[in-house]
Amino acid sequence: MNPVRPYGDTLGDGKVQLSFTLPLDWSEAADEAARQLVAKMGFTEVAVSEGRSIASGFSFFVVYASTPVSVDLAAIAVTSLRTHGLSMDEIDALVRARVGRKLRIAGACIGTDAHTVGIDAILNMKGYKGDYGLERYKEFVVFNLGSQVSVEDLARFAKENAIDAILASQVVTQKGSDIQNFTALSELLEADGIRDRTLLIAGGPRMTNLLASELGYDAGFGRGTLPSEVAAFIAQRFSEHR
Amino acid sequence: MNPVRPYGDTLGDGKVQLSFTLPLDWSEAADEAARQLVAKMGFTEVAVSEGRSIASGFSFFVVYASTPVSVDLAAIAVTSLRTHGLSMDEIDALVRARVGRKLRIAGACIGTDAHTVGIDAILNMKGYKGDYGLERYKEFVVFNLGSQVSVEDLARFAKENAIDAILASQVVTQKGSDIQNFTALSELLEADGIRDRTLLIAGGPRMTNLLASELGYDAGFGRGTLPSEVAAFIAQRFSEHR
Amino acid sequence: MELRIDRAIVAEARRLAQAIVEPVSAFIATHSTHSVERAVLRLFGADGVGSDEAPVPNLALERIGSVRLASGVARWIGAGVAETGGAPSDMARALAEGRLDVASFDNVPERAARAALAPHVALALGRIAARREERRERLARLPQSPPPLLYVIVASGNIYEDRTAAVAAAEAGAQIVAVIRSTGQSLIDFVPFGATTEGFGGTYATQENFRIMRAALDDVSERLGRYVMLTNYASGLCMPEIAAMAALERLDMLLNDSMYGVLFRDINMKRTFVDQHFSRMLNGFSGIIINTGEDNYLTTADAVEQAPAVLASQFINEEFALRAGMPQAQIGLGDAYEIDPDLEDGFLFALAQAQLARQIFAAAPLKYMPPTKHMTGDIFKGHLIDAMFNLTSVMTGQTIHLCGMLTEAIHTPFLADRALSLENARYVMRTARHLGDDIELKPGGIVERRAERVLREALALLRRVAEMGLMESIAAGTFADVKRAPDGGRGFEGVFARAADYWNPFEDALASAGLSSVAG
Amino acid sequence: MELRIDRAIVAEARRLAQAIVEPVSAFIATHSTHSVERAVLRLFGADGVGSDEAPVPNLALERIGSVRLASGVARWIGAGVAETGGAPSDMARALAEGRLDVASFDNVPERAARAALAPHVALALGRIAARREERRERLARLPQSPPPLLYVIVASGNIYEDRTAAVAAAEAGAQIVAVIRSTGQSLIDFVPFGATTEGFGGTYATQENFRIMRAALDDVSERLGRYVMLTNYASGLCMPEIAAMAALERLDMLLNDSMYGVLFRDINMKRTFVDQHFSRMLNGFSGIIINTGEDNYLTTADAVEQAPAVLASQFINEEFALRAGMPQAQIGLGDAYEIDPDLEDGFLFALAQAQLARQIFAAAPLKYMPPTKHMTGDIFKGHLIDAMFNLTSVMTGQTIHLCGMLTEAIHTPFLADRALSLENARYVMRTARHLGDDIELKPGGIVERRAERVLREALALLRRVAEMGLMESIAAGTFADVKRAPDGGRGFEGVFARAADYWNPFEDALASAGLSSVAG
Ligand code: B12
Ligand code: B12
Ligand SMILES: Cc1ncc(COP(=O)(O)O)c(C=O)c1O
Ligand SMILES: Cc1ncc(COP(=O)(O)O)c(C=O)c1O
Repeated sequence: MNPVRPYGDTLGDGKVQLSFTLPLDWSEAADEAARQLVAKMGFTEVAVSEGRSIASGFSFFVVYASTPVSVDLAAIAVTSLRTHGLSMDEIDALVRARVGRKLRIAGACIGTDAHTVGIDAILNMKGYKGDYGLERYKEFVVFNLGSQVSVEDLARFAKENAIDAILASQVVTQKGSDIQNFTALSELLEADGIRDRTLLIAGGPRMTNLLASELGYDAGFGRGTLPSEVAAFIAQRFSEHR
Repeated sequence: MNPVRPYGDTLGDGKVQLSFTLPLDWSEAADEAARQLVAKMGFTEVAVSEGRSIASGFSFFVVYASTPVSVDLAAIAVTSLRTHGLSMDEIDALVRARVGRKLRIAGACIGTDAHTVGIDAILNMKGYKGDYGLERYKEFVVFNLGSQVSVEDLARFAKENAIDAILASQVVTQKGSDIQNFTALSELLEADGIRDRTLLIAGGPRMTNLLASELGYDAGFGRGTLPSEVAAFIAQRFSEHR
Repeated sequence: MELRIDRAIVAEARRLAQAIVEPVSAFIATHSTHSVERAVLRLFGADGVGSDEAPVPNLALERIGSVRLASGVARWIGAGVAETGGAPSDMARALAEGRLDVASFDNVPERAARAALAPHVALALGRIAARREERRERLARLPQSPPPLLYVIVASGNIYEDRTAAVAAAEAGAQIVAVIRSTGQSLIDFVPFGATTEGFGGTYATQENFRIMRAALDDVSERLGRYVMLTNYASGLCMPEIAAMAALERLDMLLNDSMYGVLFRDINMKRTFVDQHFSRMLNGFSGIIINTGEDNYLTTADAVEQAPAVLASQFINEEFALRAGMPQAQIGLGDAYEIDPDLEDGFLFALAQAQLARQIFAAAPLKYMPPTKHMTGDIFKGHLIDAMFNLTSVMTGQTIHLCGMLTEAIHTPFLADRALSLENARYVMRTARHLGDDIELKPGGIVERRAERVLREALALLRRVAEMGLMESIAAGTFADVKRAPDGGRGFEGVFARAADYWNPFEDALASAGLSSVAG
Repeated sequence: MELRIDRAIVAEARRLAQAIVEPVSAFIATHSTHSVERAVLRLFGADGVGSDEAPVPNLALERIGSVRLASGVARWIGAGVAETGGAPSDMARALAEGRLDVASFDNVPERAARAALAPHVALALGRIAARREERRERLARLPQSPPPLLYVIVASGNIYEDRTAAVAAAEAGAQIVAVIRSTGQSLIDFVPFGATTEGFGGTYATQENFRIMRAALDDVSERLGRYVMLTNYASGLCMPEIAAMAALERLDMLLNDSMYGVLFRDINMKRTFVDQHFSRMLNGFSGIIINTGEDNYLTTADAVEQAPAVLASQFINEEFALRAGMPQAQIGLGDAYEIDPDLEDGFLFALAQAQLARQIFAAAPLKYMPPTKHMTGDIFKGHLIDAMFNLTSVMTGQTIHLCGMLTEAIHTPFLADRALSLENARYVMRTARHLGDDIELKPGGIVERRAERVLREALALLRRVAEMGLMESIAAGTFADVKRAPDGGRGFEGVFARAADYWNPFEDALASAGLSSVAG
């Protein structure tokens, strides 16, 4: 089915639900402003199904409309990092066979971010959703530096400890703080001359592999990532390229 | 505040929430398709916050994004029909003073539509949300023809009974059935030569005054309409124009 | 969570319901309708359309004419079979097409006609019994998840889109799928033919559409390992015919109310009373669970005020169904969560009503309808109202649970609306699964007092109706504030008095088989 | 809805909490911290920044130096006042700017210093008392709606956007507004100055920001005819200072936990124990309700498993607060609805925990936190989980109800998110207002068994902690699986032993006034 377009109850109907706030008191004109706004976005059959004041000077709207836009699936070049089909033992075996030494991994929640649950889910023994964490793998040596680690400290640690793969996590994304920190880290590694020999991986609920590559990272993992997916990626990269 | 743009938590941020279904099984590529789709609609800062299969071959997405689009409030020409500030007695007095005779009103839920609650709310004594219905007004003679009234029957009734104002209701809007019926009614009145002397009013949850005028109606009333708003409009129109 | 209910009031209410229905039964016993006769034809296999797309059963009836019809259509079909040796369905078609003249059968003795049809009656009932057995076998092999059974509607107007939607819904957890009919179908005095793709607010009920959906749901049932039920609507001008078709296509439920058509569609009351009886006999025999329409009282009027009317109607619907030979286990009495979301303790009121029905009709598979009237374009708020409805249902152990849609006030459900709605029900029912079992209602509390009051007022209402007579009560506007004249409304012309030699072989067979034991 | 609780276990748990806190109290009594001393300066009116944007209190402390500081900062300020006749705040600024040399006060007799400060202490306390009286007056004139009090957060990072958001929230039904701090503020050892517009995930807590919000909320309170409360965060490296600022700006609540900073921010435990004590003395006197942070145990670990830890922590937090002289009515113990939505009967588990706390801490204004951990990008599902949380809260009569946001997993709340969230709470709490009163829990049912088990396990946990000692238990990872060394973590350098002549005039005044009666 290509190109694809949103589906309401009939193939090709393009139905989308929107909601938003306008900085206006409610009136019929506000409803009409909402309608025009959505029409101006390019939607057709715009129906404002709800509009009401939610505070003085603010109104909330729920709108259903059709979009003429579609996307060509064939043009979407997303290499899935997350389908690998390897078990923990197979991943260990791969490292043993193709790398021949234990891989040294450092993970941290960088900047002022204190949300360690995500990176811990990837690193800790216990793992996530029944999938063991990297610490449990025989062929990984894992350093979990914890939370609120400055990018300077992380880069220094990587240099001093001959780290093969850096796992950086960012959960707070407000005002682009994640992008700032990720960028700072990769620039610092570049400046330190260790970027080339380090596999650099970004993660967090808003991360995608595409975004990570735009940031100059080797990979990015988003919501719902399982540790084994990250493990498989690291193992495969080191067995292929190095 | 003009032009206006959606408000998330900061003036001008343009934040909008969208949700839709794509006819695809979920995968990272499907997430990316959703992201590209929303980007193609012209949104920026597109964040796919949820994406998952809801059935084989269908995935559901929740997206937050920013729109660059804004609307110019000054250009919105919505004459509010619904702010009148007249009481029932004042409306009756207006008709007495300026029209000098009782106005004859016929209301019906047209086509195969059987949703009479809305038109009843406008017509019945009892009214709606504490606002009395048109039957209660001294200067209106009201005929409530009920539900599933064919446009032919309604037009004939109007002709035979010297109706001043026709109130047509449509609640079922699927596949544009409301538009079809409304259009058929106005064309029939035209053909019958009584369109000019009849005030033609459309109503229903999806109606707006703008849509009604596009359909060639004198007025349109949407969700939440109070009977007195309709009464005031009728009274004012007849006192001005006729 | 048990209400302490005054059982004497309940017994008295049941007695009053009997007294109310009794005189109507006498009318039913002496009358038939066009739709009953067309249903007889359909049971004999009559199908298809003739000139002008008119269905064969309708055309055949026209040819037979009203005078002869007073003896029942079977009389004439039987005569034809006796004379020609053809199949009953061939007789119907030949009559419809004018290839056969009914007058030529006037001399075939009644006894010959009856004898000629006997094997065909057995065959038809055998076919239905086989469908019923098939359902039993599938249900045993593909067991449903425990109730509340999640029920969703599909209503695109196009049977093929409906099919896509139904399969998706089943995958998302639906256990029952209903195909909503196009607006207005209940008012047409024939059943459309073939697969249809153009309905408004719903899809036409046709036998082919039934087949398409049944096949798709059977398919997904196998895939999911649980049987997914199919529902459609009987109430309307063609109740018996739809009951016949549903029996043949193994639908599992049918909307079938003894008064809905009268009150909410202005169908003639005599027509409906006669039609509902025969259609329910068929439903009973085919193992189809009926869904009554008490929820409709609440969509137009206030839920708090109408609560006694709902209960009274449940008693009446139950009595009508029992008299058609239906077992309790197939009588899906209706109720709805239409409580005003702005009412303080509204949830407690809804709980009282739902629990009351649950205890009074303990063996019935109660049908619980979602919020509709108070749903608005605010889908977020709507989703919450649905959640409280879901909670009420799981707490009071309702059986057939219609999932509310967050977009109820906007459009017939989108595919995703259904998925979100099922997720809502599954979540709430899981997280609060045993809440109802884990609590007791405080004696004299809000819930108990409310339930008492509803029961008392329902009793008073039933008493008034019993005194006045059901038809007269309806004429006086006792139900849903709607007044209907006994001889007014649609379809009255299709009601006729049975002649002395009137014969409906299916009615006879089902009645003499002692339906409730057949169906048990 | 009452749980049958074994009161002997509760009494034993309270006794254990005393035994646990007792040795820590001894430590607290003999130590002070930089932040305590800076708070003393702030109470005397010290404010503003000096060179490098460093706050005056910090600069003044630096100038005083660690040796002299062991006597308490008041000693030196008092000496300065005695010598110069200036105001204490002038002393602080002069010290900060290096215009005054603390060494020159070495010879001022202790008694003179104390005498010179006495009127200023009275003045400062008077100012706080006046704020407290002002709150009392406003609350009497502009009564709040009954609890659960709906509490929302604003967190744009920009105090002016926050103000817009707060006013809008109040209009939409919020009764309490909390300004969330920027990430990392709890780890900086000073309080930023002035109005701020650049925070991440929250807005800096500054005295000017407090003022801006208080003014806006006072304004809208008058307009709405109900008092809207203001909340901020104390826990962190500056607990006492924030408590002082909050007292002066009439905040109504403060997040203030005796262990949160230690466990979740790696702040040194001795620092936190000393800081929380003085900050709570101030909170007590200023009529500020504290909110403890037990919810944090549940955001990182499983709610079912951690339930006993939550209850144990509530007992400990209560005991710490009582020892700081706080009345029960100001001890807002925390809990959260973090139950897994996939868990069958999870709602019943949450109900058990909430009701348990309600009955054990009957006089406390319990703070109930919303689902966060199990919230996902599916805002529709999230809204439902919030609804079940709202229901639990109204059923168990929680006092301070943090409204959950459907966008919890996505962003800090948008203006509309807050409106939808308040609508959710208002709807659920209205429609089920008296459900909790209308039911009883079945003896031996799921809820009761769960509550029993949590209580028993909490007792066992308290027993282990009492045996091992609180500091040693934390070091051993007893709480939240986190291990913290007694001398590790941030801010340890700011803890010091009190010299024999140590003097904190506010501590003395509040302690001798018999705080709980003052505050009662
Ligand atoms: C738990 C939590 C906390 C806990 C954190 C405890 C801890 N030790 O981690 C506490 C209570 C301390 C906390 C505090 C704050 N929080 Co918080 N918190 C959350 C919450 C509820 C859950 C996050 C979580 O644990 N998710 C579960 C994990 C498993 O998922 P995950 O992080 O996405 O990780 C997965 C993937 O992303 C991936 N992954 C993540 N990192 C990495 C790294 C690599 C290399 C790889 C390969 C993969 C990977 O793998 C993981 C497993 O699949 C979220 C809301 C929510 N429901 O998401 C808010 C949330 C993240 N918090 C938020 C905020 C603002 C804060 C505060 C700043 C609020 C404040 N001002 O007080 C503070 C400050 C903390 C700080 N300095 O950073 C916001 C962030 C807004 C934004 N988008 O910027 C959120 C979204 C809540 C909200 N709506 O406001 N929080
Ligand atoms: C009650 C109801 C019914 C009742 C109607 C009873 C009756 N006597 O009216 C019953 C149960 C019979 C029913 C049946 C059906 N319904 Co219905 N029903 C509703 C429901 C729940 C409420 C409608 C209502 O009463 N609103 C309250 C009134 C006061 O609001 P209102 O109509 O908008 O009227 C106000 C204004 O619009 C305005 N107004 C309206 N008309 C006019 C006219 C004039 C001149 C003026 C000035 C103003 C005015 O003033 C009113 C007061 O403010 C809606 C869902 C919902 N929550 O909205 C579905 C809904 C309208 N129904 C729907 C459908 C599809 C059906 C059926 C076709 C389903 C089926 N296949 O069986 C049937 C067929 C009926 C038919 N032939 O038309 C759909 C329509 C979908 C669409 N957008 O096309 C809805 C939206 C439900 C859904 N999501 O599927 N329904
Ligand atoms: C019992 C019953 N039958 C039938 C229907 C549908 O009838 P119609 O097709 O006339 O809308 C309903 C609708 O609510 C019902 O409750
Ligand atoms: C008791 C307590 N204090 C403070 C905070 C916030 O601290 P920080 O500013 O370190 O995020 C929280 C957050 O949940 C808390 O529960």
